Amino acid sequence: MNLPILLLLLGLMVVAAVAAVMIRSLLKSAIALAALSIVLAITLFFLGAPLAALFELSVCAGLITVIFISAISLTGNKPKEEEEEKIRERRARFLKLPIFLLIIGVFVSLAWIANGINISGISDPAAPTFQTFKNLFWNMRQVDILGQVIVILAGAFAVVVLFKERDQA
Amino acid sequence: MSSLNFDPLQLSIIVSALLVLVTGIYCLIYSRNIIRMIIAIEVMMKAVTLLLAFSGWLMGRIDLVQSFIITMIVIEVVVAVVAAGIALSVYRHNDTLDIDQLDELKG
Amino acid sequence: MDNLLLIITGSWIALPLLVILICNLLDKKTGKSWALPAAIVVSIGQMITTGLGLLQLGLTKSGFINFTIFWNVNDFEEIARSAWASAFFSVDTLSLVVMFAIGMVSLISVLTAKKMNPDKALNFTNLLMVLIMGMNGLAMVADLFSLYVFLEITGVASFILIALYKDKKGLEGSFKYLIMSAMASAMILAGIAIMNAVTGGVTFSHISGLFASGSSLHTFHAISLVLLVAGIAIKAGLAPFHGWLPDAYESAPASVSVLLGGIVTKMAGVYAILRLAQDVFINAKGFNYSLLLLATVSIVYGAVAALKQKDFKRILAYSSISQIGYIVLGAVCGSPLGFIGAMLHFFNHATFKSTLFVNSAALESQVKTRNIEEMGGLAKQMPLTGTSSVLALLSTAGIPPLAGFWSKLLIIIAVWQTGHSLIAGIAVFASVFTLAYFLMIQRKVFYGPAEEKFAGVREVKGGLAVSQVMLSVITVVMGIIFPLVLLFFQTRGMI
Amino acid sequence: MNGLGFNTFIYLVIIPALAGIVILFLPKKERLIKSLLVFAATLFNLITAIRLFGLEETWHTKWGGLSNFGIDFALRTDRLSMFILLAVGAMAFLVAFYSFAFLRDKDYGKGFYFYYLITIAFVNGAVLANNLVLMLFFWEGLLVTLFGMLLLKGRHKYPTAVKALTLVGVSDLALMLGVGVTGFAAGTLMMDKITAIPVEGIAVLGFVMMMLGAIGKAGSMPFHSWIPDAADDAPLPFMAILPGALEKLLGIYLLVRICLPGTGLYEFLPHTPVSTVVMAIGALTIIFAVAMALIQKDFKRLLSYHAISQVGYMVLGIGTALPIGIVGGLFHMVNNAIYKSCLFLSAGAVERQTGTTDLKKISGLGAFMPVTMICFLVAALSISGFPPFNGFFSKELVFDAAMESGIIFYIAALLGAFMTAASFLKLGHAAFFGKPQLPEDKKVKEAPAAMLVPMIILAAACILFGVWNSLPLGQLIQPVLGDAMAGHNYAGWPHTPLLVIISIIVLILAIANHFFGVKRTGKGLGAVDHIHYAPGLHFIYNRAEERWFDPYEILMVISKFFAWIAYGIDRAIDWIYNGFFVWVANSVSKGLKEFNTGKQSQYVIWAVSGLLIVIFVFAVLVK
Repeated sequence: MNLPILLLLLGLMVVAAVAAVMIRSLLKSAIALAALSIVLAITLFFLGAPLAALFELSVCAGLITVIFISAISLTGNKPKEEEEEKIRERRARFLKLPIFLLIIGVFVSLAWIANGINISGISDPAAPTFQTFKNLFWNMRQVDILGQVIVILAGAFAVVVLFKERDQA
Repeated sequence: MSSLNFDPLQLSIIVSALLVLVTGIYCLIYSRNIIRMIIAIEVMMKAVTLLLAFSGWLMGRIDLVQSFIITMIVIEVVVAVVAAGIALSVYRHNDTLDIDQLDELKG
Repeated sequence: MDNLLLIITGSWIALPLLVILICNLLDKKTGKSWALPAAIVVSIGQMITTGLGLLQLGLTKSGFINFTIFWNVNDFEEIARSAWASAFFSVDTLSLVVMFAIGMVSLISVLTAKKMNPDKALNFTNLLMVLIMGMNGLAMVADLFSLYVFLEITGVASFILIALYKDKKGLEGSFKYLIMSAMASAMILAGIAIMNAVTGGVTFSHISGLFASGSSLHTFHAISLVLLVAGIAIKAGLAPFHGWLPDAYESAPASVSVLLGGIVTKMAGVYAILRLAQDVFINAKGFNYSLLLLATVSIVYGAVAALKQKDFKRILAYSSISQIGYIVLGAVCGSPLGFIGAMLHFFNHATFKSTLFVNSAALESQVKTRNIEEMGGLAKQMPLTGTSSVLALLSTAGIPPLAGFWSKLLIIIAVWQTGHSLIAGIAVFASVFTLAYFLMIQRKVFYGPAEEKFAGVREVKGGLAVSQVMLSVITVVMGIIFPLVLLFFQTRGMI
Repeated sequence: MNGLGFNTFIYLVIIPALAGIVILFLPKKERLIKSLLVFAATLFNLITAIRLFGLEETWHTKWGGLSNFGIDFALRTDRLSMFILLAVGAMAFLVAFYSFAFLRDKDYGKGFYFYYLITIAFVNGAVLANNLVLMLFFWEGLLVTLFGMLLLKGRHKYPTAVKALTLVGVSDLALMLGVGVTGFAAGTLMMDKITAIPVEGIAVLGFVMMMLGAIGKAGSMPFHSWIPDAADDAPLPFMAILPGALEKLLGIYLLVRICLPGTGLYEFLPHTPVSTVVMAIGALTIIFAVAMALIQKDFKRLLSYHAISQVGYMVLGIGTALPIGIVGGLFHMVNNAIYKSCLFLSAGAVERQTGTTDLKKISGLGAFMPVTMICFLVAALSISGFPPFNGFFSKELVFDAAMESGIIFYIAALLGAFMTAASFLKLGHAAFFGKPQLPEDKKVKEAPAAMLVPMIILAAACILFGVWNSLPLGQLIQPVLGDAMAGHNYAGWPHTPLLVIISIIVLILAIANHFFGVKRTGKGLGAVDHIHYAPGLHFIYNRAEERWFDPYEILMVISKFFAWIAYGIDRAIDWIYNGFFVWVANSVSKGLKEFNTGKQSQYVIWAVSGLLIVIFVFAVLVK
């Protein structure tokens, strides 16, 4: 894998994440989040996980963004009404973030290099190579599939319970 | 040169995942908007996705990790839906998304 | 026998699923009226099937049963070769005991929910079924990633349940729980990812093989463990990760707080710790020591913080934090005795904490308040509630011969034996505080000077009364037959 | 096997206890059912004891398979315990029979029967127990029933009950310590595994403590002083059964168990310091108690002092460590149980018929209650040691042993015999002979048959055991010693004519003294006034009556002083616990409550700090 491309992608990811957190407008935040998802999807693709990348792209970049945008529009984004003072105060709170991240990034990298840490990975002699995704997903991980079914059921009930307009019991 | 005894690729991926994770937690602490907190959670999940993919890639077991990521994304969506639903209901009650309004329960 | 086993194991997932299907696919009116009875059937069914399962384990002395859920993977060689990847369900004594507790608390919760309006009742039942499936799955999983999946299911179902009435407090508690839980999920998942990176697999057997071999730990093993410990500690509500717990307990509807306090948060956090400490991170010093520290802090913090609370449920919530500390203490002290104590304290905690939450529901329904300062002398009007709460609190504080005494005793002995005598001392000392705040409740609520405005208060009837009686009987009977239960488990090689 | 399963003897504990518990749940009115139940239970007890006789077995169970720290539920019978069980069974049956009549119009009947049966169960258990800790359990259980029985007459009997509890409790505490030391010294708690621990080093403490426990239960000095008070305050059947019989049986049982040559727990040899100490306690008990008995003016109180003094003979006899002394002590124990119960029962009959036991108010009862009088006379002659009643023979054996161990003990015993005879002459004369003084005495009738029958049986036993003393000695007592008897047989007429002659001279002196005293004061009650008011003795008697010599009172004075000091310390500690700790806990709790603002960000910060703590723990461990 090409290191410069990866570095570029990772850099973009961090920037997108910081943007999603820092941008004042919620709508733009959601879009930054979608961008983060897209960059992540590309990274996944490069790492050799095309199916996961596809899922990330369609569900996270697509569906979740839609959810956010509809939630934002339903709650009414009122940045204009924010007072000048509040905006400044908010900026002060979040401006520390990039500096903070920079310090952490540099510190951890230095510590890593200084200690020569390496995840060697365990070379499992019995590591089977014949495992296909299909076999793994449908046979080996069927418990997870059951989990997905249940969690989707839960999501459906969440929509029934939480999104109903009239209910102030 | 006795090649660097660290892998820059490992380093860069882990550090960037860490940074994204920290960004999310930072936002959870400092944000006052409910929806932005949900966005922060999503941001954290992205970091975790990256870590998962990386772990599979490192061990040469990307197929296993693909199935993990798919399951994870499904769960992520459901959590996002629930969170958005709660945010909406809160908004209907309080007419604001300010998290500081949510401090009735304390002590 | 095999067929019976298949039915039993299958029923733990299939039965709730069936109820969801029936109640939602039928026409609305029938579905709504059938919802709660169906939930009762499921809970009782779960208690029966887990009982049968325990008998089966005891008879065959096999220790555990492995099974898959949709289709059988008959190629066991393949499973053996891919031990790092294959997910299947596995039940042993611990799973069955906690699943019995799940059935029991669900039953109590449904009985408490009897008065719900039918509209809510359907939603409640649906979500309860999801919750039961999630918790059953949690009890049966055999790999880290599936553990995460079922943790999330349990979490999602409980967020929605807390916000079921969409009142202001419920939403607030639910949201706080959601945020903290999502943070925990991120940590746990990051921990799993790193664990996967350094060990090359996520199944319990794969990882425990590496830990049991005693090879020196990689830095990333430690990082992974840190993240897992922190994440699970949030889910369990160990201090100082506990912030959400009192809020969620306080704000949940009565029947939901029975569930939450009785079983859900214990399943999500404490069961995971029990399972990981017992089967996965064997002899992982950092894991054990950090959790020992957190558990000790929780015991003291929960007991002290409960002293000055006014809200009945909030006191119970802080007491939960304290009791969770005891269970975790037993789980991670590193001796089999402690593990047994933790398992049985888990069950006992489910019993007595449910009792107390039912008491709280009874008080709320009859007196219309949960503020203990406003109550007084209610034992005369509500003898059943008063008596059952006394029994439950004595069990919580560990007074012989009630059930809580034995399990707490086992835990403290185990902690003492493993050389943590200071922690054991603190644990005993904190019991005194437990007694103190519960005595305070009793004085203020049930036995203090009677308030005139409560002269017309009547004892609860129906579901609440039944569940109080049932739980009190279990507490007392468990206390009396405890040595026998222990003996049975021991002689049958189940623990 | 007598056709019984060998673990049958567990029923000796279970059946009376169960019957007692059933009685507790019966309504108060069902007198007949309760009486029948008590009758059946005690009869069963007696029959089982008889059938068990001659059966030497050990029965042993582990506690449910869990680890048990060597405290097994182990029971056994041997020659000693089967003999004691038989005596217990017989006495319990007779007194139960008697109490049906005595308690008919008393409102504490139910409580009495309950405690009575539980007491029997515990006594049986203590005698059967093969494990020292198990024995201790039953032994301490008796303390509870004792306390309960003393409170039967109402709350105002509290001081006496507390006094008994304290004194017996102290001796039980000593026993507990002794059991611990014995177990430590022997390396096991099973009594059949412990034989003849040499009394040296730490074992001295074990011996002394166990011995104190044993004689404390028997009511010897210095644990005696609750018995006279109990005589005033407790129901009479209680006096007859507990201080009169069962406690003596049990206490002496343990003493013999400790001291038995060859098979006892400790190696106890004649002419050793420990032997001398035990004998001295015995001798002191005789002299002191009998001297106090001499001057009593109350039927029950007088008897209660004799209940103490007779223990002295047993302790003295056993303390000699000679076979003849031990045989004498055991024989005296049986005899004492018989005639002392008989005496107490006759006191009960007098109390029931006249309403009082004050000797100043009753006199000349013999004319109205002839049967009672005859039974009393037989028992009184027996206790005074007139031949051919049983007391004579056992006392002669003790005299013989005391003579061999030291003339001083013999003289003490002889002095005791003199005063015993004198006091009973006085008692009999005052109560049953002479002219009826008070008009209401003329209306007195004979006691009911249910009360008379046990008395007659006991009186008959006094004669039987005297005339045919080879029955108890040959069948019951001498087998206990087994090989230690070395071929001797003490049955029949006493073997030392000189001692018999001296004893008879002493008895004649006592009679002479009596007539001297009666002549001097003109009434039976004043027969010993010349001793009571003798110069010097008078002063001591007065002090004794004021309880100057009561160890309990001395203990109370000392403890009051300590209590005064401890009170100050206690207040300070109490303040620390009740004031300071509560204040700290409350303020910390309040602080925590205010600290929790309910803000989400705060919770996240806590969690992050928790994460840092976990990281810190790991970092420390990695280092």
